[in-house]
Amino acid sequence: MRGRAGLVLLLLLAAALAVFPWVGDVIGERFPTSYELRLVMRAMILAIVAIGLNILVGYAGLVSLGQAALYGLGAHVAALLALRAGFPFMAALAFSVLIPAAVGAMLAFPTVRVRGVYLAVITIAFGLVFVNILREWVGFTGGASGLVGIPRPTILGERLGATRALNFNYYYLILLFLLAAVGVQAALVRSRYGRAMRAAAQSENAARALGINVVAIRTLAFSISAGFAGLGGALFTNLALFVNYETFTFTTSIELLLMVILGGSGTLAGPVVGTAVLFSATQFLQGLGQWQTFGYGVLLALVLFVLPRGIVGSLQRLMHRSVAAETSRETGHWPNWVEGLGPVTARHDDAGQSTLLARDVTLRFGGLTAVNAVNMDVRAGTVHALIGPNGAGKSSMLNVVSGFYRATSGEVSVFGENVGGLPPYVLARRGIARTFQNTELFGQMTVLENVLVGQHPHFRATFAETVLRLPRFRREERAALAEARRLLDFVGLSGFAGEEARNLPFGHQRRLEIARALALRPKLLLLDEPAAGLTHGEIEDLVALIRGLADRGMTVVLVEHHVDMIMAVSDRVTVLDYGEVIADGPPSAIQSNPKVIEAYFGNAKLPGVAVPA
Amino acid sequence: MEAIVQYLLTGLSAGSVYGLIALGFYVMWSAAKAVNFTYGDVFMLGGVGTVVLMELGLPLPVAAATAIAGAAVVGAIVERVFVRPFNREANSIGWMLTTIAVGIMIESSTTATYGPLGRPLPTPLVEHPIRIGGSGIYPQELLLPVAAIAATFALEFFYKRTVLGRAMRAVSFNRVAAGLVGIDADRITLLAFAIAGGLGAFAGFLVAPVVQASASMGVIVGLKGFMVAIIAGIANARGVVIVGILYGVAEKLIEGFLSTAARDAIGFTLMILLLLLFPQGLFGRAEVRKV
Amino acid sequence: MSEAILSLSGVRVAYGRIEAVRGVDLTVGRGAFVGVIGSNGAGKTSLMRAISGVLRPAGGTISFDGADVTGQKSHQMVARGLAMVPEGRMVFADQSVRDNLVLGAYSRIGKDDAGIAADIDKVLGLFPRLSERIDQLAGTLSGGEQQMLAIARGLVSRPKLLVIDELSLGLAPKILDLLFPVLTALNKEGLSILLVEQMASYALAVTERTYVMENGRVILDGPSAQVAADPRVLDAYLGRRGAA
Amino acid sequence: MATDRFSGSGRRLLLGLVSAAAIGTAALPAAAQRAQPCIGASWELTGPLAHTGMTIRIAVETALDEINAAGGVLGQPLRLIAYDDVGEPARAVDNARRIGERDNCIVMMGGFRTPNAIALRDPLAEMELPWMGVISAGTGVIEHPNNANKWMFRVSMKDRWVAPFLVEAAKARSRSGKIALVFEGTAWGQGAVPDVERAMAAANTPLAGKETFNIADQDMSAQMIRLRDAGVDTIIFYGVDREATNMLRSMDRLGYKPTIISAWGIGVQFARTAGPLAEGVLVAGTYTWMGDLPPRAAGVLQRIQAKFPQIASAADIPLPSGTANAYDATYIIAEAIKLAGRFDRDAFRQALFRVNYEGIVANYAPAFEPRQERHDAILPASYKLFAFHNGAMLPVEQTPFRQAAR
Repeated sequence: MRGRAGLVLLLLLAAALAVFPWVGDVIGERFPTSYELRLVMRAMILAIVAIGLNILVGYAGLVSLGQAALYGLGAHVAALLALRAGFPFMAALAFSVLIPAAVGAMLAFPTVRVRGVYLAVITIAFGLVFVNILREWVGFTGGASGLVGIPRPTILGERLGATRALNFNYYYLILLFLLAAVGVQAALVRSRYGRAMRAAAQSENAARALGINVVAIRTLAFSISAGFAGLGGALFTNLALFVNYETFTFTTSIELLLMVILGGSGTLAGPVVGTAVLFSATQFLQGLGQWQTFGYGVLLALVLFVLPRGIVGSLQRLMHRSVAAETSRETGHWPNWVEGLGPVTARHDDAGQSTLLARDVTLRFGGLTAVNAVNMDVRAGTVHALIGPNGAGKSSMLNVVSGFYRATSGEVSVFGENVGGLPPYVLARRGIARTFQNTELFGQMTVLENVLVGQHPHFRATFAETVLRLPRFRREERAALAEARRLLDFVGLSGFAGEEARNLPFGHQRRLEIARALALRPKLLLLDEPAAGLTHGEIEDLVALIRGLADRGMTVVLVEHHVDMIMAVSDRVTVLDYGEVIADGPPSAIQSNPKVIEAYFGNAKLPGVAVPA
Repeated sequence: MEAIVQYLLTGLSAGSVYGLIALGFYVMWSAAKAVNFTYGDVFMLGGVGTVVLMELGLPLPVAAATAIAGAAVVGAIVERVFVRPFNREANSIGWMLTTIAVGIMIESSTTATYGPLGRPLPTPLVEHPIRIGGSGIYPQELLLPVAAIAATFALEFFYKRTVLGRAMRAVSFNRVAAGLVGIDADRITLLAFAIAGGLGAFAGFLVAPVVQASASMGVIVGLKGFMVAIIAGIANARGVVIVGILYGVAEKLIEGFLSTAARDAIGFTLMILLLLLFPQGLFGRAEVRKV
Repeated sequence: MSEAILSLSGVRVAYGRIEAVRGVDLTVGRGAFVGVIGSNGAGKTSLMRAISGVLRPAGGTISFDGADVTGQKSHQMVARGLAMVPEGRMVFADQSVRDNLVLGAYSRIGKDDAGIAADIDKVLGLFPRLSERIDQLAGTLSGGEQQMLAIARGLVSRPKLLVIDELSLGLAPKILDLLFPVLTALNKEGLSILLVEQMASYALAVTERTYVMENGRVILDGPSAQVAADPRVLDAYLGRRGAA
Repeated sequence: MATDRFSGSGRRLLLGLVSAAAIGTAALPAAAQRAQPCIGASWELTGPLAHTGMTIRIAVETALDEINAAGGVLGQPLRLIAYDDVGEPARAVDNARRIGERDNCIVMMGGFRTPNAIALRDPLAEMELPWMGVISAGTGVIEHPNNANKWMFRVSMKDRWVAPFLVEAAKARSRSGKIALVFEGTAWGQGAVPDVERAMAAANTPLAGKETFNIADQDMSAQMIRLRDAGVDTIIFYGVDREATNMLRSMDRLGYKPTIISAWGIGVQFARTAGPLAEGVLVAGTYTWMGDLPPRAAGVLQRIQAKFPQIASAADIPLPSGTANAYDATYIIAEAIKLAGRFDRDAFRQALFRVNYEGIVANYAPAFEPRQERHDAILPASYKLFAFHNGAMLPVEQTPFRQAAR
């Protein structure tokens, strides 16, 4: 599946890099000289930085145009610690990873509020501020002349360098770090963290509804990418033994971004391939003399036109196409109460008590009142329908309960606790799951991954355990995978596990969204028009599914248009019109309520109109 | 006291340049929700173009007009070739990078042909400064605020009173609806970028006599203009120009009373803070998050 | 030329690989008043967007006023005489009611200002509420008034066919009772109308012919009276099981 | 020339990367004791400093033509291999490694920027590659910490020596005795500060003001107001044409007219950009190609013009001193090779201390001495003061600004 195309390229590259210093012995000439060696080392260092940026841009979907500053920060931390404090190489290295990581976390803070170009501007500004400080704080950073005479790095007294005499040990150290970086990236992406990052990028709302603390996950992405940048910086410092601000300007930020895009952002091998290609390309470009910069611009444009997904990205697409072609897709029947669904439905509230209690809930947007003094009492283990015509305030009510909107007045309590003002992800972790009116799937993630995201809150493995893929992580991942597959069986989508969610037919998307919500092992399930766009058959099955869940003790709140589906499935019905409750009671009573019929069909008092009832 | 007057004067002229550029960004943004990220290079074309054409023997007004027209065409080309195809998907990284690519091409080709050094653009308005006590300003520089304010009102008139202007507002408000009343949204967007191109070149032409016309004259100003526009919220013409002028003055006061060396560090930090306080920009209105 | 103002054959609309409309045939005769009903998510709006040129259909052909217009852009369709009142009205909230109306006649501005003025007076005659608010910003209008403005804006373009998507969306019944007669009157004057409506009763009441959509397909069509009588309507519309 | 070599090596790099079995072209013996008869160079050939690379190139190529026409060195023609560093230190280091390792030239020539030269210290020492600077005047380029400099030489000015020269000129012209320093925020500008401060202390007059500015700054009112209010009447300036022009404009706005004595960042272009404001600005330097030239220099200028059409007159040589230095440096290199008698870097280095040569800037006798302070060939005695007058940059003696009082 994903990443294979890159993996092949990656292994090739790694092998080539490993033998590169010794090519001379093979072809019996003076090659590579320290000139070529250093170019390759610089490329490897940039690749490390690019990998970090890829985690940020490609997976977390946050564009940074100030990455060079974090790269430079690492470089200067390493230089200053070695020069001014006499830190040994490794210690300095550690700090030049940690300090940028901390700064990166701070940089993430704006994402709480701003996104897109606004975030871009902040990162640009940060980069410019950084360079300005480097240049002007002469006493500390050496100003424009930078820091010179940085001592040669050593590990345990062993001199590091890229000369034959030292067996190119520094070269191999950098290569080692590069491979480590690739490994960490892979481990991260194939874990709940990576999934959460992509989820937050593809549908922030859905992510929040699945118990993901979007701010925290973005902060994580930022500091990881900053850490990588810092590492690259430190390695650069100990290679060049000279640093000044000019290496870390806005232009470098652009170049780094280009490396990611060129290789294929959001792919594992992308940044490495991108760096290799771009770096060699710029070497060729110098042949254009005074037109080299122009050539660079042309190259940049060409890449974006020809390979909008980047080299690896485009390759993967091709392969995926061919693969997708042959796989067969059986749509299973649903609900399919397979073995081992116990944990999913087990977490129910004790029957009889009020799972959800709404008291005079009112919601206003500026002038208009979407929800007006609504009272609701949803009993544990029941299916409670919330119906009403378009714009009656049903979804608004749902958004209040799930924490997306904060009620202007009134009180909402769930599982016996007042939850007014709690953010969605906290409520999700307490056991409230929801679906969205116009399905909010993670379009570019596979069907299986979508469900796995739903299990985010269940993981206990720490970040370190995850990155190092220690036993606990592997156990949990295996369990999660098993449960996810069970849930796909449950909704009959096993055949589509590897398919990108956005390619599913509409009805299947609804199924997937339900499976994903169930992955949260909710006590209270909020369904927002789950039947919209489903066929008769599918609606039948949906009814069975909802009933089944309720019978197993789950509480379900159902927002629907389809009156009679509601009659079929719900224990109690609350009818909203213009944000107010116009009826509340058992389905039978609702069905015959004239106010309800009018709200639905209108009372066309036009000539020759028979109101169906 | 004298000093403050000087800071206000030079700040006013410098700020007006930011304002004019921010105005261009605003025009592009409102039509396309995307911009030419390296708009500063179009600005540069105004100054450099005029100088080159004058060296070819054209009189100043003709040279300037031709340069501005040329820049307008460049603006349109950038939109059609480099922005439109990349403005489909939500994330802005596409058009940001493509327009950066164009910027690199424009600037480097100018450096290669026109040369790296600045050249004077002689106008009678930079020969003798107007003195106010111990401070002074060139008449040419006073043109800048005048131009900025004039451009703002002209633009507001255009948006409110003219058909094209209203069509442009319709497009920026809702492309689909605009199409449904028979407006060719793509055409309008193209036009917007052309107008912005002309506007930028106009600013470049006006400021060149004071700062010399060089291939790199637009880089920093362009970036600052963009930031100013964002800080203002790219919401309305007045807003961006006001913020532009204010930022210009602020810079001078920073230089005067804090530090000349750390001017940008302080200025940009200020911008970051402002963006954190007003995520939608000073004049931008927050939209309700739809769930 | 054909007596049908609009005819669709096998029209498909897809978002990515998802098909929202799966091969729809539909005809609107000149001067006819045709309705399309169905539950939400049935593909009605996608179909309208294809007809009005907002979306490019993934397949099938659309011919309007005797010409094949498949894949034409919306502004071109307006020029050909198709006016669409989109779902959610989409009035230009930041411009005055009058400016909205003038923009409705965009292609004629500057060429036929007198004509435009006349047309505006005419539509204001239809919706007196608007003339009271003529200089207000459209954004300050109530939902019903905005719907009126949207229709009026469409009419100013002198359409041969008026397409209305979800007239009733979020509107109080009394407003609807106000709007529908106007449509009937316009139709009587010879304007062809294609009405997409969720409130089945209204659509069925005012239209001559009705198409019932479900899951991107037309599952039933015919004279509205017949359709209204057909049990399958409520089934499809309410998702009730087909009574066999 | 640079072109094919670049792509050539670029290809090798790729081959090496991808297949790790590159078929080498132009191979070199594993241990190259003997160097090639080439002068490698890393200059600013493109980007905002392209004019500085041109300044040097025209002189070196002209000189090489003369030398090779006269039979070259040790019977071989001396080649020039010039690479572009766009003014970036990192690229300069790359180029140095190519020159030292791949091209294996006997000597490398440096470009305009001091930071590039500073960045080269260690790599050059590591490769034992002699380096000859012709502009970058930073003191640290030649005077390394703990006298470590073995391989870097310079035929140019040295800030530590320039500073007293400027201070002396400033004192001679300042009435109030209030002298200020204005410098650009670059390695060169910032590096000059301690030198100037020391020189001022030596002349026991404290600096009356110290102001800096950023590259591309368009207005310096703030700085000028502070200096004016401090009563400064003479300014020592470290910067280049564009910023100098902007500074003069800021002064003009304020109606503030101090004497300006500039280090040699200001070139002839300044006369054009600053227009009448340039009148009377003094610049230190080693040479100007304007005014009355001695016959030999006139001949060189003619040959330069003949070889490079873009040089229509002396006014088109952006940094006249740089061109002159580069011309002399090329000859000194050639002489040293001859004295060394073989293409060996260390022998060449030793020979540099024995070169006696009469150049157009100075009479080098000898060109260099072993102590690192004297790795600078041009002594303060040969520093000159030029003044802008009627749009030309002339020896101050040929202008009305010969002595104080402007």
